[in-house]
Amino acid sequence: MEIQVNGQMEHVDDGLTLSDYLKHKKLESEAVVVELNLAIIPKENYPTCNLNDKDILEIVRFVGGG
Amino acid sequence: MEIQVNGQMEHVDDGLTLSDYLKHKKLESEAVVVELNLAIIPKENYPTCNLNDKDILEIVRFVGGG
Amino acid sequence: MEIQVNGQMEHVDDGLTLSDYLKHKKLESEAVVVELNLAIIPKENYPTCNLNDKDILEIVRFVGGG
Amino acid sequence: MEIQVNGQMEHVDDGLTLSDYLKHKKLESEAVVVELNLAIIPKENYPTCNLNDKDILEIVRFVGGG
Amino acid sequence: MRLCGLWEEVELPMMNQEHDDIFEIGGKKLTSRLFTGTGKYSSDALIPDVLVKSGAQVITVALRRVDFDADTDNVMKHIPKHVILLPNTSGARTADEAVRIARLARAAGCGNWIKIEVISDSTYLLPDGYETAKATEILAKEGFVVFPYINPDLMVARSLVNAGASAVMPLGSPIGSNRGLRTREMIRILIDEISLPIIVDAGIGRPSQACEAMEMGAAACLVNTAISSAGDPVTMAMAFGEAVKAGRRAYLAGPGVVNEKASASSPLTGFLK
Amino acid sequence: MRLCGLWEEVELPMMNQEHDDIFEIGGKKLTSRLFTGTGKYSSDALIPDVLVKSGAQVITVALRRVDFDADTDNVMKHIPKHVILLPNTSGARTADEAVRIARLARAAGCGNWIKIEVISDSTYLLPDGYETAKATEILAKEGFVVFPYINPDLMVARSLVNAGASAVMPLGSPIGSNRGLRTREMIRILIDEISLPIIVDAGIGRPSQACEAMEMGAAACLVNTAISSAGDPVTMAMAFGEAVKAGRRAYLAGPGVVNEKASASSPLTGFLK
Amino acid sequence: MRLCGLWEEVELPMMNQEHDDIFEIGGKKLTSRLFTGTGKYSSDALIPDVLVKSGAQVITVALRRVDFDADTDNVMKHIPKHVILLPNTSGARTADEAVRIARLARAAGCGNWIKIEVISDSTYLLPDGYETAKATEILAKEGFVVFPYINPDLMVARSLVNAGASAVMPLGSPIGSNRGLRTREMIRILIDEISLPIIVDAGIGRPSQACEAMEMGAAACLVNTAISSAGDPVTMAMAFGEAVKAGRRAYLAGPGVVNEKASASSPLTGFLK
Amino acid sequence: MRLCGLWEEVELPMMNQEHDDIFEIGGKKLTSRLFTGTGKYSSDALIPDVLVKSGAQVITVALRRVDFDADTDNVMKHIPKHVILLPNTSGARTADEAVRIARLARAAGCGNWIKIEVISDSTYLLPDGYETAKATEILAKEGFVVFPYINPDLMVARSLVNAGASAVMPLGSPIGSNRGLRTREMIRILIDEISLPIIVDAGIGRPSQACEAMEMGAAACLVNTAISSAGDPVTMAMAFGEAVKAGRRAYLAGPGVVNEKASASSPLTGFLK
Repeated sequence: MEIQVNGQMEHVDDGLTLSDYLKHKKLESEAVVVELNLAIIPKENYPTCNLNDKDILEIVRFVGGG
Repeated sequence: MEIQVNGQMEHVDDGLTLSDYLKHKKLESEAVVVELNLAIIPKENYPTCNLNDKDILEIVRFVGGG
Repeated sequence: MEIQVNGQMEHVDDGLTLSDYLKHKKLESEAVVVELNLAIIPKENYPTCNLNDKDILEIVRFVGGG
Repeated sequence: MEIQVNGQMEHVDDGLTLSDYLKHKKLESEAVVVELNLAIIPKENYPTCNLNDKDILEIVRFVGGG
Repeated sequence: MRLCGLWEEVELPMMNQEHDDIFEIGGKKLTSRLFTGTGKYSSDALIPDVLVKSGAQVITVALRRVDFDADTDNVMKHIPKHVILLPNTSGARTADEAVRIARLARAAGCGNWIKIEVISDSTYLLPDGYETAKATEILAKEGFVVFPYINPDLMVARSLVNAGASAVMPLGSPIGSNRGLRTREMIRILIDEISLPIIVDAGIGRPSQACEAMEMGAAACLVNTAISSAGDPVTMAMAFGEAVKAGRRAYLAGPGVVNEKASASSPLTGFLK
Repeated sequence: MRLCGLWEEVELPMMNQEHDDIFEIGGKKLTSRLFTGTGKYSSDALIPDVLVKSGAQVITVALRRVDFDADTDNVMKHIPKHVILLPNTSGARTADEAVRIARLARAAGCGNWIKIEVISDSTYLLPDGYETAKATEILAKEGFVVFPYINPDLMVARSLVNAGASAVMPLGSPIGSNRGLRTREMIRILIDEISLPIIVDAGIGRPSQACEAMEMGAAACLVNTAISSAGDPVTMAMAFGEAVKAGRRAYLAGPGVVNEKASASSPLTGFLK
Repeated sequence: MRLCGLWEEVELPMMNQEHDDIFEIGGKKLTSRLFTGTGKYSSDALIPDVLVKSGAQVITVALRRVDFDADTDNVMKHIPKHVILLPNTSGARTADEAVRIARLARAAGCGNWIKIEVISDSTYLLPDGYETAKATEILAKEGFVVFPYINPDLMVARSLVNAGASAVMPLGSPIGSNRGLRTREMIRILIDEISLPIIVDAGIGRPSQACEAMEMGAAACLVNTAISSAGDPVTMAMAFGEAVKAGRRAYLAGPGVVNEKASASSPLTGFLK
Repeated sequence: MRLCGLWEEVELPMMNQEHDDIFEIGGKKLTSRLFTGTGKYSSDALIPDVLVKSGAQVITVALRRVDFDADTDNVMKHIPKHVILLPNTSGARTADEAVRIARLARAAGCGNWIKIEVISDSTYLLPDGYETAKATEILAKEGFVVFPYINPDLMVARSLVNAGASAVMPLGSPIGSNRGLRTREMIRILIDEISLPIIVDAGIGRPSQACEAMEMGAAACLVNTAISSAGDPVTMAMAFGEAVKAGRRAYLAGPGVVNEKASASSPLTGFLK
């Protein structure tokens, strides 16, 4: 299926959970915050959150700033 | 009749025009601007503008300011 | 005899030493510096330093200053 | 003879007056001030002021300054 | 229309002969970049001389209820006909009040220029940028030539550009404080970033401060208290007229560079070497 | 005497009509309080216009050895006859050298005014107060009208009063730096404590700074680099002429008080109450 | 929660022993009035030392999209657990964008403090007061501890008080400019008129400037660029920690009066009279 | 020698632990760059706490005739033994008087440091540079460690270097005025041009001003009135101790560059792009 992640279209396997996707991207779930179709996903829901075709993901993290 | 002028209630004769009132107050119509019941009255209409009971008049002028 | 101390004329007994004078004035010799006729007197000489008529003494001390 | 002018040694004919020298240098006497052996020469004396061997001349003028 | 400048005999202000540097605004061509006011004079009779000596061509007035008990002098008597009237909306605490005052002022028939002043703070008399922008938008649509008075804030100034203001009038320091260009930094930025003329209003206390504002690139200065509160208002008015011209000229001439060290103005060769 | 101001046709400076505020010094009556210089012009031909537009009546020059190799233009050609010449002693590092230069300058026959400049520091060109005072004493005794250039120092200024100086010329910042009135604090004190005219010299970079010096009570300002290094020297000269007049006028008029808080320039009664 | 401060071994900051002057805000009791940031370090590994030496107990971070291509270091690794995180909304140009960023930041689970930054100007990075006030109102209602960053404007500050802000953060000069307290005048007025703590943010370039802000009565200072851009950031951090303490102490101690003239610190009697 | 610091119990000043930045002068190694004084205290009993809290290791005193009528407290009782005494020559109007006072001070047996103060002006208490240089030369030859107090003047400072001074002490503004670094420009030049330590003395009114002097590269600051005239002198003393350390540290750390425009401290990429 096709999902949009941080503005880029991406092809991923069907039936992927958010946890799966982050693992596949080598991102620790604790180190990021995820917005799925404009809704913030609580970290405890990552394992049960299924990704669907056309989903729009924003994956953000803290960086240096003043 | 009773009219309110610049916040003060005032008793005046019935059938008074705005021009009459200003003359009676010794104000040159050219030196002031008049708002009758929140509507600005064009100077040329002063002679024909009849005052009625409970009318609310604001009569203003320019003063020194920065 | 007459000596001048800090600008004032003063009558003192003859044969007085500087130590005697300071003791009589209740001044600890350690707490002051003394100039006798424009010459600074070392503290160790106070006991042997005889005062003579018309001597001019300046007795100074440290005070608060910036 | 040899004279020093503004720090430079210079060979000039004997019996030269200051006026001659300035004319030879194409300098208007009015436009300069001359010091001969540390003494300022009045302009009226230029024609009668003879230069001698080893004389030291300073010839100065006004320039732009703040 | 007789409500406007009534004072007849007025010689042309001495300092307005030059026409090489015209300040065009609100459809008028100004030769003076000093605006002045009519507030706080010991005697309004000083105003004609203040105008003549300063060369000012624009003057502010306020609007107030006629007071039937006090027979106050008519300030308009002292304003020459050729001078442009710039009524302010002082007294307004909201955009709506400012709009109401502006419309009454225009009804007086002395033109359509208006200085928007929306103030709810009584200690420092600092303006409300948001309400000022709202009033500006309404009045510009109604055809007014709008001069909004603001705290120097770049975003507010941008909103005024969009709202149709004819100029932006940032304060130098609080009204009547004579404290000078304390907001220099932000005025510099407004001049740098805003396409409209920047007219420094409020707080200018001495001619040198008006001169500096002009050197920075301000289009004009509005000075009232510093003149009316001076020991000799007419002489001070002339001083401000000259200072504003001087600052403008310096801006046009282009100042020399500033150096950390010295740079000789006489030849560096020693005198005799 | 032909060595002095040679330039003939000169219209009367526009800004010197008024005779209400004369600056009397060295036996002359000046109507302009701006002194200027002849240093660092891209072309000396600008000098006549600079003088006319600024209204300056006193101008400085330096004295140097004639250079036989370089056929340099004669700066005097550009100085109007009626302008007072103020030669400086630039190049002098000691009192003796300053005295020698002063005598040569006087021998030129253009009057007996002299600006004493004794400088041994080549980075900031800061003057030597002690040597300056020594030279002042010698030259004043010889009948010179002496203008000593100093770092603003009250004790040095007092010694100059005793030495017979006609004025005291403190610097605002290093020569030619255009840094402005960085020594404001000490200049304020000199004006307050010294009976002689205080003429601010050196460092003034913009008209607003000259204006401020005059507002503080300076008797005059000497400005050279800020004019000659400007993009348009003639226009900048005019700006300085106006700014100095403005500042002087403000000083005479008496500025209003400075307040910490605001003070309304329009009636504080709300508009409709 | 591991996303927050990860750095374990941290000695107690040397300068926070005193508990006589607690700054209570957002339910926390702070002993240091210096806030700092994590921006623009040559190496984020400097951050732990910066925090220890400066004594800062509050630190800002920004939120950005994960960049899958660049394997960037995790700044959180360098932030001690006990330090309070103050995420900012940099990147937001509207209230809505700021609200969205704030919610994401809170979802990270490191607390509910948020510095609101709404900026659409890219040259001077000046904030939008109106949008900032809108975001403040929404987020305060949602239980955030809101620190709005503004241009010092009294009316905007008043609207922030009503919107439920926990402090007001006026800028001293443009972000990262190191220009210091150029808005001194308006900061003084905010401190005077606003009941909330005033925390000076942006533009402070040297410890003396932070010290002055505290002497004026600011509740705290936020300093990032001046530390991270210093030659030796850790030493500069310590300097800011000391300077902020010094300024706060001076404010509490009450400075002596300023006099126009001198006032002897040694007895005025001459030495021998 | 009992005339010197008499006060026994003194804990080591908290802030002098570090030995990384020693100020060596007159054969002593100082860890604090704040000098203080004993003038104008409501009670001299505050002095020990002032010294402990500020960390100052050098303190000034004056010398005066014993007054037999007034039984005044002995200031020395309050000065800890380990503190270095810096007697001044206040009261002297000439070099000879200063030399006489210096010799008497040394005869007290508390060391050979002397602050030369030669003042004949009673309004601004401004020093006489020439007399100060003369006294410096005499006393340095006699083995004194000489700290001359001067108006910041480069030529006078150079003469002090030649005269054998151990430091140069320019004033920031008139003694006791609390006006701060009004002579900033000239102090900057002295620091730049003079090889001796520059110690800013007189006029510093607030810690931020001492901090700035140190940031500029001053070697130390002498502060008396600002501490003794504060509402709480002991707390103010601590503030000055911290501020001087902060300023010195900032000087060593090297401040970042100052920019005209902003420079983002958070990534300039928008939040979601």
